Amino acid sequence: MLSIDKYAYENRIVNWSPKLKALLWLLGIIIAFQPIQWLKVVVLFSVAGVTIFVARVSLKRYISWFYAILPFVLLSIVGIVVTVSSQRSSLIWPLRIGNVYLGIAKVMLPRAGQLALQCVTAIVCTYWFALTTPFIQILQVLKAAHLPRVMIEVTMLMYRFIFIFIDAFEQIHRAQKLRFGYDSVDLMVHSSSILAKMLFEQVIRNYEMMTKALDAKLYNGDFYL
Amino acid sequence: MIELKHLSFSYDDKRKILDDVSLKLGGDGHKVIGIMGQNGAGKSTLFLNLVGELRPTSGEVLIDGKKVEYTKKGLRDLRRKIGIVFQNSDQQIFYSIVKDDVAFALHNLKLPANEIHQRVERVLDELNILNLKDRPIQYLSGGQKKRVAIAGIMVIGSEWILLDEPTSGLDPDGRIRMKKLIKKLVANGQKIILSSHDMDFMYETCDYFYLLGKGKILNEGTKQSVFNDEKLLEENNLTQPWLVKIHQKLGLPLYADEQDLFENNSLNS
Amino acid sequence: MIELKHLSFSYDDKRKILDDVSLKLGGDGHKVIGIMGQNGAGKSTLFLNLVGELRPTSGEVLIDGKKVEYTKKGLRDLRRKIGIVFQNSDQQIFYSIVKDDVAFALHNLKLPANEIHQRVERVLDELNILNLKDRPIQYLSGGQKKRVAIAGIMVIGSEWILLDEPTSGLDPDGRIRMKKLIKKLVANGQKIILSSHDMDFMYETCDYFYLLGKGKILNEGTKQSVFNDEKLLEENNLTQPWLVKIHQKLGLPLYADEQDLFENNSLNS
Amino acid sequence: MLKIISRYRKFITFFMIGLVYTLAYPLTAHAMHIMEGMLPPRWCIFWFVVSAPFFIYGLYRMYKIVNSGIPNAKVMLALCGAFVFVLSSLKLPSVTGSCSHPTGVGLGTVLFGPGVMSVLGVIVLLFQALLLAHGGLTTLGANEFSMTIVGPIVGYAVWKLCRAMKVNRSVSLFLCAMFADWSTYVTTAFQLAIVFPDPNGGIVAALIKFLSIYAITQIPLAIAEGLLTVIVYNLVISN
Repeated sequence: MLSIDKYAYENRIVNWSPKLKALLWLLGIIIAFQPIQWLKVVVLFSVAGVTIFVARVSLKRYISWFYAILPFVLLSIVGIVVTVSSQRSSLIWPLRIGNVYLGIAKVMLPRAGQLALQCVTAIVCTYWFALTTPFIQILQVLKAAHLPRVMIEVTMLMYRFIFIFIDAFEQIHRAQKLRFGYDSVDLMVHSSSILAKMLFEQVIRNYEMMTKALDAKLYNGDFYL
Repeated sequence: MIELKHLSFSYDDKRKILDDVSLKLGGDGHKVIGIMGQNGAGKSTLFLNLVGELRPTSGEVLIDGKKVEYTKKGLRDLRRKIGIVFQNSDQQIFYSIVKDDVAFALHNLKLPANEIHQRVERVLDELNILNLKDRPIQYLSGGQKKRVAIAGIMVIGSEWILLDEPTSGLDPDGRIRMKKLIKKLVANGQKIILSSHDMDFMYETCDYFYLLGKGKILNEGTKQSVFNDEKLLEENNLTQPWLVKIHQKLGLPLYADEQDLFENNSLNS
Repeated sequence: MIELKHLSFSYDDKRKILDDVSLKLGGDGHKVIGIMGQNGAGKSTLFLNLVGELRPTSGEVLIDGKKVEYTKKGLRDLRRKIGIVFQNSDQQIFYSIVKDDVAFALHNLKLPANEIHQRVERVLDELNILNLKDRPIQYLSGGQKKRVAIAGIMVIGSEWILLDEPTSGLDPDGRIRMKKLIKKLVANGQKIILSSHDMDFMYETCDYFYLLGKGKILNEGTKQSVFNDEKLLEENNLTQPWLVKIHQKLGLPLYADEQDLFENNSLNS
Repeated sequence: MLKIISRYRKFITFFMIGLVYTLAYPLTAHAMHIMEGMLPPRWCIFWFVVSAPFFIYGLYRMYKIVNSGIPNAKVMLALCGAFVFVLSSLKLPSVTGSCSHPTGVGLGTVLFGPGVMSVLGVIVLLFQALLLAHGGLTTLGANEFSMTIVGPIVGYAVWKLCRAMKVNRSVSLFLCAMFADWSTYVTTAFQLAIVFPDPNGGIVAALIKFLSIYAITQIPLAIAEGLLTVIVYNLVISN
């Protein structure tokens, strides 16, 4: 499920300083937000290319990470460009509804294009960061940013525990699916509820066992960072 | 019969977990087929390909000569033919009462209530756990839970049952019962494919073996042939069953199982 | 030495999980002590009483002649003397990088950084997982995780280590490595108490045994004596190791382990 | 399990209310998150600043919990956070044929006090941005505001109100789910409308547009999630 995490540990620049990588990310984001459009295009394609090379990821898989988010980017852009106006001439593909027109606002079109470019450039930069910086290194960045200790401790533990729950999640989900538990919408809702319940029970079970394990490891209230 | 033709699978295009595997399961009257291999050899991936949970990157799976179709209907048909019981019973028992859990698949298939009832009773009876039917899962032993998990699959009435590590976590008694259970299933006409780290268990229960290593089939054959190749087993970090060891090292005859040994051995008499 | 005097334990006053257990662990040079018993016999409860996770309902635990004190300090001292590795590795690994997790207990002991580093390296080396030290836990195999869990306790350098089902989920190779590891721990001067469903493993690794049934000690002794009582084992749903079986049924001598058999047997020559 | 359940009775009650938020979280994890690069820098900063006080209050609450004598509170917090994160990847069927996820950040709200969730929420959003490529780092402040501040507060208020009015528990859960859900997407629609006003109708028209875009896909989802919530509740309690 977390394929990005796996790639992050195996990338070619995994040993670079995480702070440097964070600074490079920031630089990319600044370029995504600055006004010169061609520069964004350059950054977009070069960062994407570098990411594919450095993370040893196939183009197909790299693009697959965009599938999940593009619908929302598109939906938001539709929301920005579609408008209602009384002047037919200000719209592309006007549709008459009563005495007004529904259509795409001509004035908004360049802005929407720029927004899409800015969005995709920023996303590509964040993917670069995520794919070159294992989460363990990101914790170092959080530490360097002087975020509160408790928050970093909990983040660190959460990162570890996520994989325990993902294992459980996948096993339960698979077993349900193979017993036809997701064959229709109502079954899906029902099976999902059972899955949530079972995961919840594991929160408690894990907590109880971990309490014992912490004692065995002489835990005294703080996780070192 | 299940047939794999040049089946390959990889998760990430980097490393092939299964690499051009071709085999025929269930030919020549094989009824309990053992898949051996060390951790990471690809056993689980093979199982998930067999039940359509993973789709081969290349090659194909044929069931009774027909290609598996990866459509909703095709997969549904496949899963009515091949059931799988996973290693961890706790993650495949969804209800708190035994009979409810066993009925899960039948409810999902929208069978009429009285048929569900009959089929659940029959399967529980076959597995000798009819007395557990109203019991809450949390008070069952590991061995009992394993049976409930198997019942939940058997109730579908599939021709094939895949068992992944059926003895893991069982105490010696549970292990003996599992051996008997498999014999019984076979007597009922069920076909079984199983994988286990317990070589003695595999040796005694299966009648045909495949040795999987680094995603390839390295050897196949009857227990007499496969376990005799000590070198190949060692290369794959597997060990010989003790019955084979005493045959090879002590020069005793090769016995098919313990009973065979203790009843027919010549030293005894 | 660990001594239990008339120790009883129950969760709810209804049923005693441990019932007036008295025993001395580690006397007479016993170094690897096996606790046998079927599911529900009380093995885990016994372990939890030994490490102070559960407090006996009556009776007491003495370590080297001193009563365990159930205060914060007393328990901490106890746990520096007796380490425990539980069955499920995932629930006892808290850091995502191997070496960080192994160092956890040492940080809790507030040791200086360079000593922590040295001890972690040494333990990882002893367990043959030095190559894993910078690897993320989530991509390790079950056997590797098991070793990380053991390393995390070993590093404390406690006199005793309790191992609950150390071979569960391991493949044959992992099982052999575990056998070797236990030998190594003993050579390092550590004492081990282990419980396992794998009778062959127990037979080959332990030098003294206790048979637990319904909360009571039913038998104790060396491997030669405990496993000879087939009837008692059967009553407790346990099986004999195969080395004992071939001794009893085939009249071969009783060998201490496989090596012993294959090197010294008379049939061979 | 029974024994455990009874021991954690209080925890479970909290959990169930938390779960409502969890499941109430609307639309898709990605859909309700404002994507990376979507908001101009000054708005990114604005939402970080707006969320900051809640975040700081959350930290304060977190310190109190950790020091309150709950044994191993950090582990419990992290387990709940991890659970919420994994649950947020649970796919729910949606009308459009695609699947959506409840984003599931509300769990801890009531579990450890309302403030804590703003901290756990940030962590969950961080994981979603970096491990799942959903949402974004620059928009973290804006997403934090809609998902972990407004949603939980509204949901909690609805729950309290329903209980005070002696509404049946299941119905309360259902309504709580609906409103927590609704308030979150209204907030997101606001956040977008302010930044991208309509050329003809201004912010109000933009708000109507964004609301209607989400409303279409939202209704059946909210119902599915409400049902899910009630079923899970009954499963846990009956067990």
